[in-house]
Amino acid sequence: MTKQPKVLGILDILLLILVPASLVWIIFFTPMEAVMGNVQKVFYYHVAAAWAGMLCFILAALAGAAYLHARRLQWDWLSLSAIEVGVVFSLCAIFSGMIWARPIWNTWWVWDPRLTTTTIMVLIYLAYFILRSGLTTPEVQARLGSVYAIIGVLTVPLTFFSIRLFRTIHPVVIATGSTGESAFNMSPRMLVALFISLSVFTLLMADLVWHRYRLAKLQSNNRKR
Amino acid sequence: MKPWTRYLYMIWLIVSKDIQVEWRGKQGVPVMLVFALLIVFLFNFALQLSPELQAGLAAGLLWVSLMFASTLGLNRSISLEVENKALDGLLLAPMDRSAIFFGKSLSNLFFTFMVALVLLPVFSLLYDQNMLHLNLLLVIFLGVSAFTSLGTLLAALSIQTRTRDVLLPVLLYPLALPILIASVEASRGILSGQSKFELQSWLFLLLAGNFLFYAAGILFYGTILEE
Amino acid sequence: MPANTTNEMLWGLIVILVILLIYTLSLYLRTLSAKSQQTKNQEK
Amino acid sequence: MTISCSSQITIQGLIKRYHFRPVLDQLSLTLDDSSFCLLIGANGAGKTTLLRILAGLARADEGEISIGANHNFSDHLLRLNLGYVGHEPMFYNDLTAVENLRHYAHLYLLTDAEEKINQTLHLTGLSQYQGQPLRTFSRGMQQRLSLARALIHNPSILLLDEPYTSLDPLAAKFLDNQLHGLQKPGRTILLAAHRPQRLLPIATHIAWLKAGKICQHLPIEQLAECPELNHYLQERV
Repeated sequence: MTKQPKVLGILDILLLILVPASLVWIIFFTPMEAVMGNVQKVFYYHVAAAWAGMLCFILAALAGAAYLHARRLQWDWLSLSAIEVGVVFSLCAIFSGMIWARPIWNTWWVWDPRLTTTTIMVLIYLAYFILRSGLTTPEVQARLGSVYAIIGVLTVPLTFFSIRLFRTIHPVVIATGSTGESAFNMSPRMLVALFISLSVFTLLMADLVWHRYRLAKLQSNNRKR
Repeated sequence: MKPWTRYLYMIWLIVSKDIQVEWRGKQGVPVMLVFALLIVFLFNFALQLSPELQAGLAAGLLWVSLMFASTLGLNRSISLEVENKALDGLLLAPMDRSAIFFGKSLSNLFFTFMVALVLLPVFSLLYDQNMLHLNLLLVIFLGVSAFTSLGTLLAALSIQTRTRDVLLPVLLYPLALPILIASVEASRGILSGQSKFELQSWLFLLLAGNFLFYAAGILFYGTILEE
Repeated sequence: MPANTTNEMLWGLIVILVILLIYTLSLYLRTLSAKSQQTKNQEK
Repeated sequence: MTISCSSQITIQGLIKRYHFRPVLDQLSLTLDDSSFCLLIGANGAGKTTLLRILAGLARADEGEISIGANHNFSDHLLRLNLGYVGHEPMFYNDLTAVENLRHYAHLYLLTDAEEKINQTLHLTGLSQYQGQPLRTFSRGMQQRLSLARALIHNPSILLLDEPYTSLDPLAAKFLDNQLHGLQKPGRTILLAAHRPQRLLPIATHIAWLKAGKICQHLPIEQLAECPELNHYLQERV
């Protein structure tokens, strides 16, 4: 197994610096929200996690399409890695969203379109792993997994709009805007924080997917023997 | 025979074969119907639905029982083909693989729609609400069509796993959630007297779902079935 | 007067970091076991 | 509605992988027109995989297959000229024999469907069972009906995957003289056999599939010149 590529090592170290830096910036250098208080600061990481999760699932669908075209198993390893990391990021978004909603609406779960869509996406992609574990030959796993990954990502807009539409017809009791709404009237510092969080999470996503890809490659070679 | 008429003729062959097998074996629609009614009674006792409250839930209950019943139909339809590898027989036929997808999903749609047609009067009696609107039939047709096309596609996936058709609900329900939401909301709107104009957005969602899942079926059914 | 929700903020951020940490750890452990499996195969 | 094309099958560089292992590894084979070729090889050598790829039921990872002059192997109209008998009969248990055959007759766009159905039922000796549902059929009868299904559209290419498995001696005898009758100019037959001994008098060629490749492909007459193949056949009696 080839030694870990240099770039990946640099990326790891870079992230070890950037993540704490972004935390410091969010906690200390962004203004406190007038009504919600400090908890609003979770918003940056919450949106960044949801964004990275979404990016993963789109990457997984593209890798799946590439596998169906080229029939190289490398594409399937990438698709599998992207989905696994995508589920992890989506879980981050879900739990942070719940903790954020707690003080505002004193319920753990609020049927906010974004949060609900993310939860359904987690269900969709948990089914992806169940499907893969039910299949025996790697080639079939790759082919059916890729098809499912593509169908999965195609239904996300449908899911989001149906829930948003459902929300507007049955508004939640305290309609103070959903967790993401307040994102638009943001001061420059808040925008910088959001930008930092998004880019840190995108780098983190690339790093984790790359590591998971190498693990998938290793596991696949082990099975070959 | 021109290519188009041959394509439609093939689809018709598959649908008529499925109807013939169903007519002979009578294992499909009756089972789905009994299962749907069972679901309704279970929910009635489980949720202690009081009569006046039930009216609002009629649409939701109708669609949940339809969803579970059509899952039975989807599993039966695909295991019918896999039984003696009759699916290979269809793959051997001189037609594009998407014709098999169309044939199977239309036959699933036909059976589930039959069950829905029987369920409607029963629901009307149970919840003393006249549910025999033309608009409602249109919504049911669109919703069931989207659901069964996606279900046919995923059934071809789940049948290849070790646990065969056990996996279908796990794969199908999260993906079909928007269809369920749109169908229930549209049906509830119609039952509470809203005109089709007000339900435009739901109908558009159902159409989008239909278009998406039939397109996915045409694109991927061949890839799923080929070894 | 903004609500004092500093704890919730900390909890929110901690939850994300903990989930990511657990995942990175599991990734690391799985890579280790795969590597040991690989060396075992090579010896065979 | 049959496309007239010579039924020569040429296969070049065919690769198919299962569990990373190439079951078919750069396999090349040319079956000339009107030949009856026996495909022999150990279990798991890839006989079924090769036949399923030729029948269009499985997809090759790499390689070229062309039938007659037509290089576009994946053109679904080519299957009008192809008959395939696999391990499974490919029928619906609830339908009767004649209904199953009628389904396939329509699938193959036969204009004279009824006449062809009776003809093939008679050929395979199942006329008196035609009204019975398929689930009452014995393995041998299902196999015969499967052969009837493969012949109903008079294909110019016939692929038979170990048709003798689990047949009683009577049904096997019956299949022998049917295979005799199947040979005609313009029809190429490829039969995968586990114990090919009884088919040597009928076949024209023999192909040996080993380690993912065709290591021997020669007419039956020259069988004597290849001791290795002879030895293999003796073992397989």
